[in-house]
Amino acid sequence: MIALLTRDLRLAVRAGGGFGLGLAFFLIVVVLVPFGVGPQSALLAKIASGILWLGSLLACLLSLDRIFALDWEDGSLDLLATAPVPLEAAVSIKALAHWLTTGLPLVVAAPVFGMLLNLPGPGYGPVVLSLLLGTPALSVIGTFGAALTVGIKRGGLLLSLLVLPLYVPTLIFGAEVARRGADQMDYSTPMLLLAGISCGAIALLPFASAAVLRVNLR
Amino acid sequence: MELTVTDLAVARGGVPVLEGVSFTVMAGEALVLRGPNGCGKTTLLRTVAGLQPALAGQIGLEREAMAYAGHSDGIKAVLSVRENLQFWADVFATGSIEPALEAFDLNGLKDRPAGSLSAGQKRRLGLARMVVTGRPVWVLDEPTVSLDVSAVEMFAGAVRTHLRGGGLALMATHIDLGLDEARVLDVRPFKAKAPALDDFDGAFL
Amino acid sequence: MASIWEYANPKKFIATTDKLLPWVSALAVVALVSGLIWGFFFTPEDYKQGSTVKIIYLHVPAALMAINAWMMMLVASLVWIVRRHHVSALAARAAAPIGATMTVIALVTGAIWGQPMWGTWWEWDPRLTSFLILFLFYLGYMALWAAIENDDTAADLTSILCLVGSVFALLSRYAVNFWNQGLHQGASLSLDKEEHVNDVYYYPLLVCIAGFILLFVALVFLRTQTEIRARRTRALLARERLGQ
Amino acid sequence: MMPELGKYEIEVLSSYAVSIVIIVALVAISILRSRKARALLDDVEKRSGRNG
Repeated sequence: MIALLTRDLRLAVRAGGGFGLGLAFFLIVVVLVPFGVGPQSALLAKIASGILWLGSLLACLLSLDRIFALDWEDGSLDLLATAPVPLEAAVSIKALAHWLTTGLPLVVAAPVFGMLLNLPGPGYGPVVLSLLLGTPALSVIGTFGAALTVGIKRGGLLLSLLVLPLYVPTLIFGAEVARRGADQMDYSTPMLLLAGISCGAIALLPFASAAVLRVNLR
Repeated sequence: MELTVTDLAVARGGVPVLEGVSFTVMAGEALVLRGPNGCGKTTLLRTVAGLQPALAGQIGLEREAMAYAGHSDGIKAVLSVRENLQFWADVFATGSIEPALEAFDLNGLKDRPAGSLSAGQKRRLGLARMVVTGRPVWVLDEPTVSLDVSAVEMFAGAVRTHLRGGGLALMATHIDLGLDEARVLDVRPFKAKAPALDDFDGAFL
Repeated sequence: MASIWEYANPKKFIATTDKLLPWVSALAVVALVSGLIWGFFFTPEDYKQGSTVKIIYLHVPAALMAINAWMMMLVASLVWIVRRHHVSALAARAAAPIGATMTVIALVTGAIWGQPMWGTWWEWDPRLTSFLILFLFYLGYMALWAAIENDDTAADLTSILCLVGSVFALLSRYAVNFWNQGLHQGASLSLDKEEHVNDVYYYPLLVCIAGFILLFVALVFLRTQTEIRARRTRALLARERLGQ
Repeated sequence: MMPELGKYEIEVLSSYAVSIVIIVALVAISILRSRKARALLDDVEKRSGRNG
C-alpha cells in the first residue's frame, strides 16, 4: 500500500502531475477577491477567513477528477482491483495522496495568503488549525465524488454538483472556527464538530467509494 | 493447479451475453478463446478474473491466483520502466524485478520514461509485470494487438516459459497469437439465447 | 397474502398500479381541492400575520413532502441495494423530480410568506437554507441518473449517492442551525407536542397534507410506469442491435 | 365570495398561484412523458414481432 502512496506522490510531483495546480488556483482566488470586493482593508479583514476557506475548498474540488481519471484511462484501476490490496485501502491511499498533494499545501499557504487579505492577527492560528482539520474531510469526500464520476466522460461538472452539497457541513464549521478565531472568541465547539465530521468521513467514506468503484469497474 | 469453469453465464450492461460456458485449463496449458468482436470474450475474461460478478456458474480458482492484463497495460508514461515495474513488485510483494527485466531484456530501457517506449516495448513491460505478480494463472485480453511479428514471437516465448514453469494461461483474441500448440475454444455456441419475450422479468427483456 | 416482493416484477407492478392509479389520483384531487378551498376561504385571519397565514396550506405540506420524498428514495435505494429489484430503483428515480418540485414550492411559498414578516425576499434562515441544500442534493441525484447510460450501474451509483447524501443532508441540517439562529416560526404542526397551531387552522392543514401525499403517490406510480416502459424499450432496442 | 385578505392579498394570491402552476406543470409533464413512453414501447414491441 505504501508503494501506491509513493507512486501517486511521485506521479503528482513529476511533470504535469498537478502538484502546484491547487495551490496556484487558491492564490488566484485570493488575489481576485479584492478586485471583486474592493480594496478597503476593513471589509477584507472581516471576510478574509471565509475567503481562505472558500478558496481552499474550491482548490480541492478542482483537483478531484485527476484522482482516478488517469488510472482509469491507462487500465491500472483494473489491475489495482485484482491486486492483493483491498480496494477500500487503495481508495484511502488515493485520498491521502490527494490530501498530501493538495490539502496540505493549502494549509501551509493559507497564512501567507491571509496577509494578502490582511487577516487580523489572532485569526492566523485558527485558520490554519481549521484547514488542517477540515481539508482531510474535503479530500475523502472528494474521492467519493471522483469515484462516482470516474466512468463518465467530462464528468468534472457533475463531480462538482455532487460534491459541493457534501462539503457544506465542513465549510460551515471550518469557516466558523476561522471567523471566531479572528474575533478572538472561543472556537472549541465548532472545531470539535469539524474534527468529528472529518474523522467520520475518513472512517466510513472509503467503503462507499470502494463500493462505487467496484460498480464502475463492472 | 487447474482452472475449471462450469456453466458460467456473463452479462454486459445488464444484457446476458454468454451462458453455459464450461472449460478446464490444466497446468502448463494455454487456452485461447476465439470469436467475433463483441461476442463477450472480454466480459468472460473479466468475470473469470473477478472484476465483475458472474450471472451464474462457478470459477474453480480464487481471484487471488489470477493476474489480469487488459488492452492497456496500466503503464505510467511519466514513470521510468524500473519504477513502473518496482511499483507492481511492491504491490504484489514479490522480490526483486531483475528476473523479469532479464526475461524481456528490458535492462537497456530500465531508466527510460515508459512514455517513450514503442508499442512492442510497452507490451514487453506489461508481460514483465505479469511475471512480477508471481501469480500462476495469466488472464490476457487481446495480448498481441498492435504488435509486429518479432514482438508476437517474443510474446509466445514468454507464455511458453510461463507454462513450462507450471503456470497456465487463458487468452482472448481474434488475431494470431503465435501459440499454435494452445487449445482453442470458440465462444459462439455459448451465446446467450434471448429470454422469451412473453413476461419481462427483472431484466426487462 | 403474497409477499409484497411480487410487485417487484415490473409487469405486475404496472398491472396493479394501472388499477390503483385512477382511484389514488381522484382521491388526491378531492383532498387537495377541498383542503385548499377550506383553508383559503373558511379560515379567519391571524391577528398577527394577517391573511398570509393561509400560505400555510401550501408551504407546510410541500415542505413535508420534500423531506418524505427523499426518505422514500432512501428506502427505495436500500431495497435496490439489498434485494436488487429494478422497480424500486426506478421508483426512486421517478420520485426525485417530484421531491425537487416540492422543495421548490416550499422555498417559493416560504420566501413569499416571509417577505412581509422579515422584510426581505430571502432570509438565510436555517430551515429555508436546509431546504435549499436539499434541493441541491435532488439536483445532484437527478444529474447522476441522467449522466450514466447503463441502467444497472446508474441504479447502483445513485442509490449509494442517496445513502451518503442523506447522512450529509442531516449533518447540513444541524450545521445550518449552528450557523445562524433562525427566524422561522416553531413547528406549526406536531403530532406529539401540544403547542401546534390552533384547531381552526389545523384540520384544513391535515386535509391538504393528505392531498399532497396522495398526489405524490399517484405521481410516483405514473412516473415509475414511465421509467419501466422506457427501460423496456431500451432493452428491446439493445437486443435488436445485438441482432438476436 | 372572495375572502377579505387585507394588505397581504398579493402575497397570498401569488403564492397560491405559483404553487398551483408548478403542481399542474409537474402533473402535465408526468402525463405527457407517460404517454410518450407508452407509445414508444408499443411501437418497439410491434416492430420486434413477438408482443411482450
